[in-house]
Amino acid sequence: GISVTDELPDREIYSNGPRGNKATSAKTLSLSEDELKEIKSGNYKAAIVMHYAGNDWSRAQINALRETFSKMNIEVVAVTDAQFSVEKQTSDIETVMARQPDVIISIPVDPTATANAFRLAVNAGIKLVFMDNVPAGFTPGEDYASVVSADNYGNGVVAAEIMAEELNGKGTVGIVYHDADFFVTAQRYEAFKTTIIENYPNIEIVEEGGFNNPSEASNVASSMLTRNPTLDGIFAVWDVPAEGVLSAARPMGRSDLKITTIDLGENVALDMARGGMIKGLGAQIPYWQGVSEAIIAGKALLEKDVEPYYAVPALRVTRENLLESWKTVYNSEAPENIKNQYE
Amino acid sequence: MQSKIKGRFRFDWQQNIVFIAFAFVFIFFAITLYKDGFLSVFNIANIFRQTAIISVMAIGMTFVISAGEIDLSVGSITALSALSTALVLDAGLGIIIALIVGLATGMFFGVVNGFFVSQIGIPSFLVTLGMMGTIRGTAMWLTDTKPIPILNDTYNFWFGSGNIGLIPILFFWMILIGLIGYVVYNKTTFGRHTLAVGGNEKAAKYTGVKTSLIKFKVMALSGLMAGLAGMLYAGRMQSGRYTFGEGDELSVIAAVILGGTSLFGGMGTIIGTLVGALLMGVINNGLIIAGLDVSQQMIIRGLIIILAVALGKKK
Amino acid sequence: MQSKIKGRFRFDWQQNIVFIAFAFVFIFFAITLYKDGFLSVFNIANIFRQTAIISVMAIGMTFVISAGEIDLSVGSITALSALSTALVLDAGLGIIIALIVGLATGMFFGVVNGFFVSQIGIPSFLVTLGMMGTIRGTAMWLTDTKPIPILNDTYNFWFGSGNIGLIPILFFWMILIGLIGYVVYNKTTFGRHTLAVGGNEKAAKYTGVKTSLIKFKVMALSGLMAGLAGMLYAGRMQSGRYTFGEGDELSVIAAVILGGTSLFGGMGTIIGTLVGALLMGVINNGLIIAGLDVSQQMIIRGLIIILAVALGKKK
Amino acid sequence: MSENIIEMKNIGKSFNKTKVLNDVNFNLKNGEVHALVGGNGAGKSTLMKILTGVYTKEEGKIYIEGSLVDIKNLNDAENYGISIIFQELSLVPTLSVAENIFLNNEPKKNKSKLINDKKMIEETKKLLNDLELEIDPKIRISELSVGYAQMIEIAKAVSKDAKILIMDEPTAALSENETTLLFDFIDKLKEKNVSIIYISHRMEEIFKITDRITILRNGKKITTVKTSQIDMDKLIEYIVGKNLEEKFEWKPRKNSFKKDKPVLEVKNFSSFKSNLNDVNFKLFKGEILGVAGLMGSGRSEMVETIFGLDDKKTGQILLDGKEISIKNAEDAMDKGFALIPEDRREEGLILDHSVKENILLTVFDETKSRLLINNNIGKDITNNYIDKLNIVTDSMHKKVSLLSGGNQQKVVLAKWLATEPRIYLLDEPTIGVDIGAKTEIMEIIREIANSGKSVLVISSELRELMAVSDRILIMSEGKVVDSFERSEIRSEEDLQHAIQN
Ligand SMILES: Nc1ncnc2c1ncn2[C@@H]1O[C@H](COP(=O)(O)OP(=O)(O)OP(=O)(O)O)[C@@H](O)[C@H]1O
Ligand SMILES: Nc1ncnc2c1ncn2[C@@H]1O[C@H](COP(=O)(O)OP(=O)(O)OP(=O)(O)O)[C@@H](O)[C@H]1O
Ligand SMILES: [Mg+2]
Ligand SMILES: [Mg+2]
Repeated sequence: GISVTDELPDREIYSNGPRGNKATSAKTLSLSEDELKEIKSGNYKAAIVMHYAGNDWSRAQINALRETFSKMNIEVVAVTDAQFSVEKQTSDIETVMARQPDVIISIPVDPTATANAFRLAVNAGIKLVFMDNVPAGFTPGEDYASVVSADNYGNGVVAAEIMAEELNGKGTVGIVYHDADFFVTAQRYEAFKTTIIENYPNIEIVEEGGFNNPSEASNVASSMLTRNPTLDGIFAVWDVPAEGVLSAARPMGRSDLKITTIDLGENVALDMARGGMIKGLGAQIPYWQGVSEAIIAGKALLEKDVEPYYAVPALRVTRENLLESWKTVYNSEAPENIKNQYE
Repeated sequence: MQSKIKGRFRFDWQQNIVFIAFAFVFIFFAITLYKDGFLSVFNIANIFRQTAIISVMAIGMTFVISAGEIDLSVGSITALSALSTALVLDAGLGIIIALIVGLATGMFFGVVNGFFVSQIGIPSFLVTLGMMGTIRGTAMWLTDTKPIPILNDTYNFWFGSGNIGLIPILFFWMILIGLIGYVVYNKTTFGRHTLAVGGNEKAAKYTGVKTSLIKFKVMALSGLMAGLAGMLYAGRMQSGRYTFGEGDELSVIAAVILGGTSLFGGMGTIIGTLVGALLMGVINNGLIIAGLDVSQQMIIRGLIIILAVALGKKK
Repeated sequence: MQSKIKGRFRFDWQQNIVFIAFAFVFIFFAITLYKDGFLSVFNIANIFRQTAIISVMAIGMTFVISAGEIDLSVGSITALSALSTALVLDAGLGIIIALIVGLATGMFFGVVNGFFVSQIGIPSFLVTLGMMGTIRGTAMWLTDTKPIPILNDTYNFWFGSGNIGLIPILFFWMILIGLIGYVVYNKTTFGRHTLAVGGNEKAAKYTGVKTSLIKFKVMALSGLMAGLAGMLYAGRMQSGRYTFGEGDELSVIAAVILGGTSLFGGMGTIIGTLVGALLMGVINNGLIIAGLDVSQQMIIRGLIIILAVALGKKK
Repeated sequence: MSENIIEMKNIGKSFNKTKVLNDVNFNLKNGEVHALVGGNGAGKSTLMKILTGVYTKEEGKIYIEGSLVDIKNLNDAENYGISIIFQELSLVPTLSVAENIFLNNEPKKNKSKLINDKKMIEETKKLLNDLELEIDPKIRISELSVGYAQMIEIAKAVSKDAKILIMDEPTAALSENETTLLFDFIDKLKEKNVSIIYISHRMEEIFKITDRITILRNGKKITTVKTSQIDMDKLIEYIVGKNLEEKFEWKPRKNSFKKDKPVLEVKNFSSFKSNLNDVNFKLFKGEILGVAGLMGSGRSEMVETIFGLDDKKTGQILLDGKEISIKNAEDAMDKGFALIPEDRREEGLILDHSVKENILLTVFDETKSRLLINNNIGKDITNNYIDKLNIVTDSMHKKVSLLSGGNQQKVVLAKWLATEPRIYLLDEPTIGVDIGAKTEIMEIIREIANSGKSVLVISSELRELMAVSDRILIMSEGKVVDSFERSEIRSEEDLQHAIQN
């Protein structure tokens, strides 16, 4: 059989499902030997329709899906990358349907604008399993099997908590946020801000700078530090913009800056391991999220009901638990250069 | 008289290379992906659906490039036009008003581009690069990045989502605009003068062609076409969103150049443009169906474009 | 002799408009954002840091555009060059090898571009558009989208992150490449021939200029510069990542055109290009410091570019 | 109604503060052919561009049929019945012959208002027939040689059925045959009472077809006279401002050259691309070899092919008796050749570049000091040639496209003289050059030959060819069909006869 690891943390899940429903922990998902056998004999086909395929998170998801599907004898007939474009995702769904998959695993770029295209797939009798978000107007159990989400809100809370500890509950911080209507990043931003304001009255958010493309984050952070040369900390909404913050702070001699972020990318992990400016982060656990989605896909193919909303809890990562966390997140050993920092 | 200059008709590579390239790529996919449904009616319809909107913009762009100018703002215009159309429908003002507002949005920015290019004399590359950001920013700001759904089914049917029989409505839009574009480009004074301006602006001027007016008009036309393309995006996606059309400017220009229009102006073909757009659509579609990784898709897509053109050229 | 020929220097608009526009924008920000530290040494250093890498590519692009060609692949090349440099350093092979590999990567793709453009005769727009995807895809595939950190502090210092006194190392790179570019562009036969090819290819050919060779060389040069730019990205970000330089091609071309180089070739200026890059850097920097939303930044950035040029033009 | 169909009064115009027209008066009588003559840069084309609304005048008034008019653009001019053949040609290279002739004048279908391509092509055929041209109306202008393009330009202007026709050096690129054709045509127009302004540097043409002559010099009007009341010497004196000693007279060269070993020998030369067919000739040290032929007889192609611009060729080139292969123009230059091409706009100049850049393009390597180009050396070279060839420009940094036609041609000459080659291939070197400069250029050619270099000159102006050549080849249909010593030729008619053959 296949099941989700027990190593997932037992943190409370903050995010609610797209329809406000409480989450079920992904740990409860598994496939029995019998189920597996039945799936294997179906010779099913699956397609993965991503919103963006170019980061660690997507890569870990796709790997997990591919690995798990191969255990289930499900052929992955297509993997697409919409590069954050709804038009492209719409086309991708249409094109993928020409391969007549039995199940599509996807994350909508935008719940409203892609609903129509996903509806096409529903009408064609294809099972749908979503990551993180669901098209507008879709009903679980009817239109799609289920959705597995990372606890983005929870991750924002983690990042805020680590920041507060690093600042000893007192200081000024800035937020480098994603200025776009994107569910996942909006939740993190919301969580960080709310947690700081409500729980840490002596920490003041003095700067907020938005970016549209993560490569602009470096300039945004430079400007923050220009205007507030004594800023104590910066929260960046994911790891790539956090690298931009690093590259802005370094030449300005601000090695005392505390940075927290979300997602355990290799670069930020390395900086953290070396005792750099990155002090900690909230991590999603994309590998096991992917495994969960694959299990749900299997259940759906067998016409078995599942819960409407699963979540993978947030993982708190600091220098101390970095190596173990890496294993949890990616289901593999941390890279050598990170391990070396601990010798 | 002994000198006989006959119509040594030279097949310009630009005029036929795209057909060879298209045939080559299509047949290649048809053979290798036959089992995977590449040739299914459903998939052929997909290709047209995925190509039509780019084609509409590319028709406008063919005029712009033929006149020796360029328009980088088309992608952004589609977003703003889709959003304003969606807002009008959302306010329950009906399809006619939506149509007017959507097209007027495109036309307006086309006119602004045209003004700066033809009256102030700023290179169109700079004007439309600037407007590209300004318009996208406006679209972002208009609804604070939120998408606006369109619930008007009649609109959605006719402007992008519908099918007549097995044929997608977008196919008819593509044919309609292609036909009009063909006639205007080849059979009207405006089309002829556009080519003259692009071929040699001074000579055109010395022949009494109103060169500034022509430049103004091609920019306005391109804006209008982008406005229509935005409306089709809105109908296809049943919503408006500020990200629509991001990066389309490059695909559109690529379709035009691939089709055989000279980037330096003066020579072009509408049919080539349509085939150029289709060629790119077929490549995108085929590579996904082939089940390649994203990175493999990118690598091969680029190579196919170059090699298909090189191959057509050698012939 | 009836006419006395003096070396009266004629100010072409293309040659001086960017200076006026730059002065205008800079003074405007200096006054309005004085309190926010726009003029602080820190921030001025930032502007150079943020501009230098684009400038390096823009120097190469000035040659390409002057020759009447275009290179859309520069952004992708930076990514691949940054990644390969990072991989070499990661393998502990040292800075010399890293330097060779980084530059060779850029040069290699420049040579490939040059081959298709000059030998096969495919329009550079199509070749480099194709390569843009192919190279980005290769970068993605090379490390399966993983970033590669760079732990070599010497490398990081000299190639992007360091300061000498208050002056960022990137500033020196910008000046160095600018100087070399200036001399090659204005003071060597290669530079002159580049302009001749862009100005009138046929006449250049009749004058013994090896037009294909010149085209080949400018494409290779642009690749090489993009390779260097990628190495600077790597040093600045202390890592390589396949997304580096995404969309840079447009910024680079914009800097060149803004600087006064004609998009149709034959006329250009290296100093203009540098000022053009700085102008864009200042606008970006100023708008962020002004604390504007992304949407507002986009709206105003576009307008400033257009109006600054229009203003300079009216003078 | 006054007998003057056009009166231009006190016209003034300047560019960059340089006055190029100063208080010029010009009248055109109904039905006359009126010559406008003057040196290069005298302001002839500028005056005509003012009349047609291309340039705006700064001072003065224009009357048409007695009433004051304001001509703002070409369409205005056309509405007053004025049509013009521009010196720099107003053809769009990417469009076809028919499309060019009917540009901005396209025939439309009655109902749909769409362009009637069929009618356009038929009318083009008719028009070309009238001019005895057998050119496919669908061929692109870019595929035609300058001579043919010039004929198309004429056809285009004529197609408009204007009352007033301005011809700015219409015969510059034409050979004797086409010129005669054009003159017949002008006669027909005169019968239809069309008034014509005719600009040319070819004096014999002026005397042949014009009724009156207006002379401009340095932007000022010198005088207007009846053609019948002036002789050639006087006219030239008016134009040049002084008495011109040597005109186009052939003087047997003093230091005669040895004719044993040729410097250049071309054997069995053919080309697949063009209609060059088994060309053979020899060129000796110190010789000036003229080449005559009809338009399209392959003269230009022959020299272009020698110069390495056509790679699909067969046959041998022997330099000093040794066979060489020339792969491209740079190769040819290295071996001591120079080619002055006939089409200065397409092949000779980079129009957007300055006079200096254009002159130096061939010799950048010689302007270097310590590996880098040194501006001062370049300036000296440029000034030297501006002086030597009397190029009228207000600065060496002026864009060459803003120079007058004849001065542009002098820049092309300068550019090639600067390379100091051993063998000069001159293809219509005096196109559009004024009478004064023409004489000087002849003298330069003689000097070059005297210094032991060899020169091959192609010219459609037979007087000029006869004045300078030691020997003349006749080409026809891609072959060298005949060769005469200069001394064997008694008159222009003789030569013309040989060419017609
Ligand atoms: N657009 C322009 N800008 C600047 N100078 C100009 C322009 N047009 C003409 N000129 C200058 O005006 C003068 C007169 O030129 P014009 O072309 O009228 O001479 P032209 O008499 O026709 O000579 P040619 O016999 O050589 O054709 C020249 O010195 C020329 O350089
Ligand atoms: N039969 C033909 N078919 C096509 N083109 C022809 C033919 N005969 C002549 N030509 C034209 O004439 C050109 C060859 O003449 P070339 O230009 O060498 O002649 P030329 O004697 O220098 O005459 P011109 O006065 O036109 O320069 C060709 O390039 C072509 O444009
Ligand atoms: Mg003239
Ligand atoms: Mg000729």
